[in-house]
Amino acid sequence: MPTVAELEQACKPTWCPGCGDFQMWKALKQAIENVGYTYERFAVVWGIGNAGNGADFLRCQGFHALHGRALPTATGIALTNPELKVIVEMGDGDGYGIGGNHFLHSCRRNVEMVGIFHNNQIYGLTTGQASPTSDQFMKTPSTPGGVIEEPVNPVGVAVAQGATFVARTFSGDVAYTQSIYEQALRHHGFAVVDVFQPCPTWNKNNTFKWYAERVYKLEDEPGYDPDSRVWAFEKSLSTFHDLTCAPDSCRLPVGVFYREEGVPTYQDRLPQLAQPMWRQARKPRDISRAMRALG
Amino acid sequence: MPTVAELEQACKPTWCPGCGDFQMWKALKQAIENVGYTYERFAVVWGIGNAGNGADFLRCQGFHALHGRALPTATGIALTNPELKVIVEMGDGDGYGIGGNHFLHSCRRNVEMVGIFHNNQIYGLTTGQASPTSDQFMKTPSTPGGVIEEPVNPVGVAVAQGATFVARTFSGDVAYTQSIYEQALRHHGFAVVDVFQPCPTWNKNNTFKWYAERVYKLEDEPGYDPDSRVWAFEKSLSTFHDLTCAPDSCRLPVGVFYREEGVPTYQDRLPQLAQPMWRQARKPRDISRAMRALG
Amino acid sequence: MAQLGERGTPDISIRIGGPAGAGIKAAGQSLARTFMREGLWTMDLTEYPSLIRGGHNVITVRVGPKPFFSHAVDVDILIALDRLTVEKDGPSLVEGGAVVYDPASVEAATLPSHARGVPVQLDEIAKRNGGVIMRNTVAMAAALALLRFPLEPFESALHAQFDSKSAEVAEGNVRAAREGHAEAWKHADDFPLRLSPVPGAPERVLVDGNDAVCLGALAAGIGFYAAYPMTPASTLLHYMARHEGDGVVVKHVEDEIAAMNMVVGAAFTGARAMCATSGGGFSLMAEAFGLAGVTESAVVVGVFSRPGPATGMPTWTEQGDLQFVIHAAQGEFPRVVLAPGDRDDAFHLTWQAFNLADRLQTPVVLLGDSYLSDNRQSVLPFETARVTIDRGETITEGEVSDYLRYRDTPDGISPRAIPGVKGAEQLVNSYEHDEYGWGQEGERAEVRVQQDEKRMRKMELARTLAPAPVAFGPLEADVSIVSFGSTKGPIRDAMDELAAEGVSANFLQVVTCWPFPAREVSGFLAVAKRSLVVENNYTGQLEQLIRQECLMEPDDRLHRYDGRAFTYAQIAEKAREMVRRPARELTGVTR
Amino acid sequence: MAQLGERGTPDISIRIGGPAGAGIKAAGQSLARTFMREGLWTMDLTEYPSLIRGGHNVITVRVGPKPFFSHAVDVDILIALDRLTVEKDGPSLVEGGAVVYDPASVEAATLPSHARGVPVQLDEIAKRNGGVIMRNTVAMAAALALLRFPLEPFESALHAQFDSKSAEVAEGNVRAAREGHAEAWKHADDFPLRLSPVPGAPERVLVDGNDAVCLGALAAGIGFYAAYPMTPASTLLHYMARHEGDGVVVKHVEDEIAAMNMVVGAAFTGARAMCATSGGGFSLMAEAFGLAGVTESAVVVGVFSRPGPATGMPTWTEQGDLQFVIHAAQGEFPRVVLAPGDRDDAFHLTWQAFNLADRLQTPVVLLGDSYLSDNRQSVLPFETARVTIDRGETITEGEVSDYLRYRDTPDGISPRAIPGVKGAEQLVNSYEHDEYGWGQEGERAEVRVQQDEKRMRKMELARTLAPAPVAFGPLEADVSIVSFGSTKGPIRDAMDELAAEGVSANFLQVVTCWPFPAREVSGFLAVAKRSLVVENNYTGQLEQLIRQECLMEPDDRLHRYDGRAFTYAQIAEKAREMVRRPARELTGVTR
Ligand SMILES: Cc1ncc(C[n+]2csc(CCOP(=O)(O)OP(=O)(O)O)c2C)c(N)n1
Ligand SMILES: Cc1ncc(C[n+]2csc(CCOP(=O)(O)OP(=O)(O)O)c2C)c(N)n1
Ligand code: SF4
Ligand code: SF4
Ligand SMILES: [Mg+2]
Ligand SMILES: [Mg+2]
Repeated sequence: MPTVAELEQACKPTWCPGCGDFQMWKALKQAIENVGYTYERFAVVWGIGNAGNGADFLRCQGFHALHGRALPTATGIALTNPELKVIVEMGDGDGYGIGGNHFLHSCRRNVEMVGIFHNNQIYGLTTGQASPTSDQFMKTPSTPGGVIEEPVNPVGVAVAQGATFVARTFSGDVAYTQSIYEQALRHHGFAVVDVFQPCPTWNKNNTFKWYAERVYKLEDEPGYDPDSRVWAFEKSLSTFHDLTCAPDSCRLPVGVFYREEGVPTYQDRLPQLAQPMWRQARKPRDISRAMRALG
Repeated sequence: MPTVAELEQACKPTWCPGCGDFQMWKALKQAIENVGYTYERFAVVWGIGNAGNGADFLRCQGFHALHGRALPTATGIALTNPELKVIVEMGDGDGYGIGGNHFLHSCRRNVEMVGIFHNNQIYGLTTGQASPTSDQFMKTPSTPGGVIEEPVNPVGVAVAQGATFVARTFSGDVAYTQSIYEQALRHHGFAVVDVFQPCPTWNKNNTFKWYAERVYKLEDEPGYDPDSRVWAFEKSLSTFHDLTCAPDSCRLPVGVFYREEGVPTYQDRLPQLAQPMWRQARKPRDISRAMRALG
Repeated sequence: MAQLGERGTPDISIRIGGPAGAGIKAAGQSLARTFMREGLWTMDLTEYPSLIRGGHNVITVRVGPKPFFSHAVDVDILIALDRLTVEKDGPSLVEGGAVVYDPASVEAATLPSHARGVPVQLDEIAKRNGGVIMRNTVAMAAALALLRFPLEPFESALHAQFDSKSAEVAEGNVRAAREGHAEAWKHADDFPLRLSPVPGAPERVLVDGNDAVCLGALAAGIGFYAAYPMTPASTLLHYMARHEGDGVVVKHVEDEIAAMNMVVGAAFTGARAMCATSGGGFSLMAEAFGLAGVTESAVVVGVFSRPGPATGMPTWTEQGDLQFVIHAAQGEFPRVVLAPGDRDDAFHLTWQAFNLADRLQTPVVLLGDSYLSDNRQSVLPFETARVTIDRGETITEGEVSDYLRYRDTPDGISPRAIPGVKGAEQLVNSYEHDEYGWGQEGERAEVRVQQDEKRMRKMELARTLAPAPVAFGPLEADVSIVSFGSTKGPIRDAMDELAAEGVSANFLQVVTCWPFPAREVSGFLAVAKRSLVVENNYTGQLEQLIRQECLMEPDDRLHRYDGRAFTYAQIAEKAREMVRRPARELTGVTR
Repeated sequence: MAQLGERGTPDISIRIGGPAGAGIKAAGQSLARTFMREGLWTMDLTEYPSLIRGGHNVITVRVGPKPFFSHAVDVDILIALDRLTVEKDGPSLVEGGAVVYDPASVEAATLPSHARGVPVQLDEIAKRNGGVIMRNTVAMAAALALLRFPLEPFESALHAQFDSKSAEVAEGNVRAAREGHAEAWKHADDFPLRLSPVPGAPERVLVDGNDAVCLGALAAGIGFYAAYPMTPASTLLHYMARHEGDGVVVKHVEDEIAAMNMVVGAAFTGARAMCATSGGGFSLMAEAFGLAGVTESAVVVGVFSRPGPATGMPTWTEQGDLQFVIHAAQGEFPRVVLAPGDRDDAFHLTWQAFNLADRLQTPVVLLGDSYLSDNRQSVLPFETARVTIDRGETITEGEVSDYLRYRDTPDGISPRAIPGVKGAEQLVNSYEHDEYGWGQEGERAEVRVQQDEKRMRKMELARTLAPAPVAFGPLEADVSIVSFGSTKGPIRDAMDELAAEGVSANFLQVVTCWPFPAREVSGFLAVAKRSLVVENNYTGQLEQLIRQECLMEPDDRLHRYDGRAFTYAQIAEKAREMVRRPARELTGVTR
């Protein structure tokens, strides 16, 4: 069971100094150590972006997939080897922009895996264009006049679409992020973890300070009710704000919004998935019955 | 301003006898006549499916687009000619399955256009496979063991994602459907209309009778509150049921779930879209200033 | 116009036509199955528009005591369930052919003048025995009567089909069949064609191309199949889904993009994984197809073409995607494209595709089309004894050390250790990468060159492993045909027809379209008296490849692009025409 | 190793290297702009990995009094902002070249032995005048001093850049520049190269390929641009978005699929519409690209390649997508592929692409690559007077009657009435369709043939309208080069270098890659003494097309596929080598 140190690669992170990705990397390594997988028992899939660049830095059975397509690649892994816990690392452009359809359908599919979304509200790797979660009116190279769409509400969509574990955290709080990761890793079903991840290089709006002043933990407030989809949905709406909102008029909840245990996962419903599917291909399958049926 | 009769083509509908698409066709023609567009002032875009096959039957400025891609095609139309009202006709596979990402992003974009989803909870044209809205456990040729995903919740997703008009109706009630269409056509922003549309050929579960026994009008119940996203979301959840539920334990709300007027549309925020964009291409544009900027 | 019984071949063709939703296809297929079980050979051709109801649907069953390779050219017996069928299909009837029709809905005066009318009260007989739905039963029994074919086999087929549902329905059908048979029998004396069971014939199965592909995939040990429905590939999904119990995870996913990416993910775990679609879905798969190329994933992708572009003609056939599948996706990477020509090819090339994918660790395309996918033929059961499993250098169990997923090797193959193997930490990467898999290193010029050359080197191995072209007919011939895919059947029938007339033809079937078998094709063309390339498309894509790879041009070419498959008659006619022309008029420039 | 000042060309090259995020690219570009404004010609080459920080970024500015066509081969002055630069770029320095370095971070002993060290306190000077960020200013001024180039132009450039932000920052930069200049001046005597302003030179602009494309699109009256960012096409989106005010709707959309489908929708309303991406995004666009084909939509699609497959090497260059763009999407339809070779081509082919799209009512691809997209060159302002608008048979106003969107016509062009025109009820259809647009009718064989032939007939018109290949150099030459796209610059420089040595070379630039100009290429190859195809890819895609379309094979070929562009030196060396070889060793088979 690899330790944090053993999870590191010779290839060292190239993220910008102060990038929230460092914190998420730290939290993930610690969470994996704590949950205690052996190298053989988990696999990590990355999308493309600065978030995805993490692929070079984590020692594991890894797959650096296409931009926007980490979830289906991960699903293919999860549905052919029940012995693997699959972790999926995506950016916000990656996961909610180009990958939005897979996000939607993964939520309703409840394949057991963990989706971690590096939500820096910007396209980092391609030099700072607006992302689907960029705040309205934010000016970027692709929206010099300001973003005019409403941002994606990942928590709301996940809850609407049947995800069984929906959480959000802020990378600046590494210990909290790690604890959310651990809960997600232990969840039996599809776990969505959206992480506010400051991008000091391109996103001069949603900075560490900006988040730190605004986030609060859901479980610290009265009425905490992660069993209720409606409550979770209502809380998800409070993320909407404008660029200039004051910290106290714009509080951003983090924590577990919704959790439903005991729902059978997709894998649970596939009796043929009792073992890794490569075992089916050790000798020719007997098709005589199938052929006779066509006689 | 074409009448219902003038909106018909020489090419007559080929839907199966008793298909809900006939009723939707009827409701749409009447709504267009009532709202009173001239032929030049509206365009209709269809996706691919039995819903899409309606393209042959409506006289108009029409575009039969790709499977799943009617919304972006329509967006391209709406964003280059502000003089056109654009109506988009999609199936449930079309709009929520393969087209799910465009659905998500169209909701947050609030381009003024009307999206009508023929929700027969089945893939009609490709002979009866499960659709993303098929009820759980439904057996179809692509899911002989029964659907194991949770169905797409289009109303919930639309509300989560910022659509400014979200309604649902049942094709069996043509007058009601027509009135919802008229409201959608008059809405200033993106209007989502999900229509329960029985497919007597392939969907033996959600039949006319089945729907008729279960639907009720939202506005007829106490507490009707289409100004509230949370209320709308809560109501959207009541669509979830299982295959065998009794009519009274499984009531399906129809009507306007959510409506927000006064939000600027995407078009409103594009000052350069004062006129159809083809006018930009009548003579070469003067680029001397742009060129000088590179000197 | 052909005369009844005048065709060179000793077979008979029966067409059933009517509106969509009337159960035409099922009727034709049960007729075919009845014949097959009685020792005859059959081939269907289904033609229908992209509609659920209405329109004009047709199935034509070709049946005879000797095997043949393609569908019927014209019609001996036409079962017209409606007036439209008489109008549309009347012209296909041979001189003296019979039209079985219901005088209640079709007027005798509307029948073509060269037809023999066989009025049968289809509706009435059906209704009095259980319902209009039985019309097909009545009509088929009538056709059997015309041929003086015994009714018993058909009766047992009806029992087999309906007994489990309801004895009453079964009985009703049998009664209806008897009445139809009796009514048509009155006309059988006037009708010269005869068909009899062939006792002791070997066991056969009735399969379309998609069935054959699925059987091949099952035999190969497929563990994961993902798809989004698309005609003509949808029935693969249905078939595979029905066989989940055999140990396959089958997913109907949100779109083709997901299907292809899932399959690549599944290959990562060592599962044998496949997806299939038509050209439109493959367009969406292109990026992830390239992902399979750069990640060196062993995947099989079925592309079953219909006429394009875009939505095109969903229910019709074309060979318009050959160049597309050879060039799909950005960048350059090794791939293999196999084109089955018939159902036997479809079975054997499918399991071979899995072996090739594993040996080469690269995507393998099975390229077919609606003509092959949709139409059933009676064939001898596939030789499952030939099936082998070769997983190449895939390590599924145990332990590895100093593992480098993309190790540079002489043949370009890097041993693949799948997750779960101890020591298999690795990075499978969509970026260019070094031997370990690191993307950062992949930016270095020398690393790029190493990995690009390593991958492309696999094409050399592919040349030695992929099936060679298959030659049919005499070594020397009047006309030499080159083609690929489903034109094989019509070409082989045309060769037989030509041979009967004293015209000799031979045929080189390009089985592996990529890497292109330039040596074999060049050799074949070099000695050809008159060479002809036959393709079911407009632009001549196979010919383009021949020009590119062989620097040769055939003498002539035959294209069809109306959405229909070639008939053997059309190909034979082209060959005859070439033979009639003096050789100097042929356009070939290279020899 | 080259000697300082020994190159045939009278130009100088200056390289700045350091980690990502140090502002290297901006520094190099402002140096280039300073030179350009003083009447010199410049060309940049930017090289960087796909990282935001760290890694090794480099910009090389080639500058001289006479125009040239490609980037520098080696380095005369290296500005090393870190040790890594000395290590990585030292070997590129010519014998006697200078390394400007900061002795505080780089030890003199680590400099290459053939280099002249020019220690400048980059950090300290920068810090005392305002901050480390000014290091680049100090270093550039130092480079100018070595060349005895006056400092004033650079000072005004700094004022121009910073005055609007803060007078203090501007002053700080100027002071830092002066100090750096003074420090390096001490070493200028030892350094023989000199560079002087050229007074009275014509006005120029500094543009990269993407700027040129955007200017061409703006000039053409573009009304809609949709894109999803992808290197190297992202800056097109940025540029277009900045010009929304000129009357363009610019949308950064959810994915490339949406971009392409939106553009087709925009074309429906008669807007001039374009999208652009790299190969990966184009994979996702393929289906809707075919939609443009079957719906006969006038759209322009930019494909700016980087090395694939899949994510590949995002910031590097390759010409690996030529065959892909020619064959992308299921089915067969007419398309035009234009490959600009330089910035002037990029401007003029872009507006021509819009005219071609409108004339032909079919998609037109602009095929470029990172080398052209990313790198700036000083060029004469584009001749906007040449720009014309030809909307073909597009009816934007007024009224039509008996309108048939897909009317069958002799040249295949059906007059296009856009929505808003009275009587323009129509059905633009992704299905095969009849003249009105009805999909149901499109299933009929004769309708399909009519429409397919109508569409494909437009290729004939395309042949007459699309730009012909362009020939450079003498009619007869020792070496004849055929190539396409961005290799043009290095090839032209190589020709000049060869000419100076007495080796004559000529060059046929294939501008329209599809429809392929077979006649012109065949003619060029037929008279070539030694023919060479130059391509920035592995498999030789242009050569494949030549073989396919001309049935000819060149004598030799030069490929590069390490993600880097050809240098002119490399091409010249290949030509020399060919000339040295006796002609019989050349491999060509056709002549
Ligand atoms: C199909 C495709 N389109 C576009 C790109 C270019 N691309 C790479 S990363 C990226 C977005 C990065 O933003 P995000 O996903 O938010 O990740 P971040 O860098 O912010 O972590 C884009 C557009 C690509 N690789 N593939
Ligand atoms: C890219 C692509 N994939 C698949 C198809 C095949 N296809 C056509 S319609 C359809 C689904 C039809 O279902 P739905 O959208 O619900 O419409 P309905 O027929 O039920 O009205 C599919 C999968 C296609 N045309 N294009
Ligand atoms: S650009 Fe932003 S997200 Fe990317 S590494 Fe730098 S700080 Fe992090
Ligand atoms: S298959 Fe279903 S949805 Fe399609 S036309 Fe028939 S009844 Fe309507
Ligand atoms: Mg991001
Ligand atoms: Mg449907």
